Amino acid sequence: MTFIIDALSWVCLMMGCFLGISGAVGIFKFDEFYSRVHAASVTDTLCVFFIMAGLVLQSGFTLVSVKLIFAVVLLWLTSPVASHALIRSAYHTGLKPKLKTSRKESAKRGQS
Amino acid sequence: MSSINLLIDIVLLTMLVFTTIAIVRSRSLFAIVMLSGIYSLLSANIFIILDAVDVAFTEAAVGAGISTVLMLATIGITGYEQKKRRTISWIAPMVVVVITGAVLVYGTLDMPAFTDPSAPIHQHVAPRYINDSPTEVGIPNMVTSVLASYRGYDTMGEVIVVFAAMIGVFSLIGIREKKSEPIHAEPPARPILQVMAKFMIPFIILFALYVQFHGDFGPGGGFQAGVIFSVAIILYTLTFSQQDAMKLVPPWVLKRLASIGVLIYGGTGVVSMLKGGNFLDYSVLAHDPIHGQHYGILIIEFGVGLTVACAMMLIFFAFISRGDKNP
Amino acid sequence: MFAVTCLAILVVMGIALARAFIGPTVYDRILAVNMFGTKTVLFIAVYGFMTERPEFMDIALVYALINFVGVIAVLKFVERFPPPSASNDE
Amino acid sequence: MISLELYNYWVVIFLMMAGFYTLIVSNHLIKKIVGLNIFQTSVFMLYISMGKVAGGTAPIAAEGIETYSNPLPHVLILTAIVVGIATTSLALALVIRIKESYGTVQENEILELDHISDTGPQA
Repeated sequence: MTFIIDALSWVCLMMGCFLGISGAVGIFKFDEFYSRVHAASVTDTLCVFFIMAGLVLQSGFTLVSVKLIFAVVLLWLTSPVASHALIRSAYHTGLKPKLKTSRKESAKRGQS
Repeated sequence: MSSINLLIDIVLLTMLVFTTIAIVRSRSLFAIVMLSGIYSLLSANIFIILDAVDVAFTEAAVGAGISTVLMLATIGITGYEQKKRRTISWIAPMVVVVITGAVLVYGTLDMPAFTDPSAPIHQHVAPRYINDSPTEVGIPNMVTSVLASYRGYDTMGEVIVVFAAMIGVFSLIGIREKKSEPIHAEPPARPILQVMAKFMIPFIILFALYVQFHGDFGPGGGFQAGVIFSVAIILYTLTFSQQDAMKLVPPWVLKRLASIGVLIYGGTGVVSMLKGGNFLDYSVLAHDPIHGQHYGILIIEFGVGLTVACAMMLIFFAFISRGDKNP
Repeated sequence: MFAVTCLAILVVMGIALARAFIGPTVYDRILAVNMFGTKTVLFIAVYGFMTERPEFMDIALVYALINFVGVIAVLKFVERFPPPSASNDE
Repeated sequence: MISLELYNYWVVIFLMMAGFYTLIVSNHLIKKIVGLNIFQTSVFMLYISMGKVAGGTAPIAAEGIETYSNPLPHVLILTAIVVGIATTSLALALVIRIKESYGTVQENEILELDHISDTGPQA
């Protein structure tokens, strides 16, 4: 039984790590602000869920689990709202998304 | 400290060094404030690794919340960019700094190794606190018992410093009542944020109360709770408006409550003197010394929380009312 | 197991830190700080389990609450006083 | 690991000197305050590093734990952080007043204005 729980929480933690790192790679590699926000905010919630789920499996039915679940709920509420507010104020202050890169521009960028 | 902890410690400290270099080199004040936020998060992580959970708690509430807000309010008034022109050459200060640093590094070579349990700092009063405080004061959190009981006089001084800083801020920049509408257009209403803030504020206040009264058993106490409580009001001010917030918690009430907090602290000391003990000796407050200690700590932590919360809110109001006046 | 997770979170923190250094717009920096805050919550939680004293989750909760307020405050000020480098820096 | 046993202290010294350098070199008053804050945090880090004990854990008594880290530095630094933010806010309030009466927060411009007012207004 403990072996199954350990294996499950191991899987959860690794999934969380994978999502976290892919989000980080996203905000580092993408060359435009809105795609970076996309990478960060999409992976963030699930990463939090998986890591906290892995920890809850380890701690069992205790006060610590309740606090962990609280933290997940809070992060699930606040993180998307923060991303929303971030994009909204970026858009309102005049940072326009690059909707399409024409071939000429991408060629130019490739050269520079 | 096992090697994995040491590795994490070293990685975090190295990140801190890079952040500091970025702060020193950056010209944009906004970038500096953002990097200071990261700096504070990093240092809180390091505090946790070095077992200082209470300190990390305080740094969490202060560094990420209040400090960023106050810095931004000031930058909004003074302008974002530094001017390019350097007036002082960087060479002479660099030489001074490098020499001072080299002397200090030479000084560290004689220091006891990091985490050495036989270092002098661990020999003098710490064993008394660690071994006897759970029985003498009767609460598990040694930091709280040292803060509120053994070194209660010291902490009272700190609370008075916070109070005095608040008075100083008020004598420099008072809260300005708004007479005319601000020149710039209000940003568009944002229903998502407002709904979210309405949902979050009760949670934050509840959490502040939990931190206030759970400080005996876990990390927390009056200082942290006060800061967290004021952050709730700051969130309210930011998502609604300053007028709404000042209707909710009028500054004249806050001023009185801040003074009452200090009075509660000092008054506890006076009561313990009247009951025949020393100043801030809580053992005489009840028949049983342990109960007395418990009551005393609860009361003075409440005073600390009250003063810190009110002082932080008032300082925030003072800053933000200036910011509206000078866009 | 927890040690591996801790190190992975540290890697994520490092990359977010790099984004905060590079910028280029203020919003990128805010994004990096927000991500850093979320990862700090996770780090504190995982580290508590790693050292077998997980009862200090309160600190992670504070971060979950305060980080949100910090980001909202920053955005509010950026909207009020648009920095000159907000749009033309990219 | 022998070479790294003083790493914490060296980082503390680096931070301290970085804050010191910012304080001397920068011309902008807010950046000076940031430098002062870095200096302050380095002191916090020094105290907390000294309080750590090998194999110790956070100083909150629990069953089955023998070694605790030193609680005294934690107490000192906990209050120092809150006092630090209070004094920082006082400094920032001073900066706001300076901006309002001088119209600038650049140190050299403030000194120039002071010089003009000392020597009397010159056309």
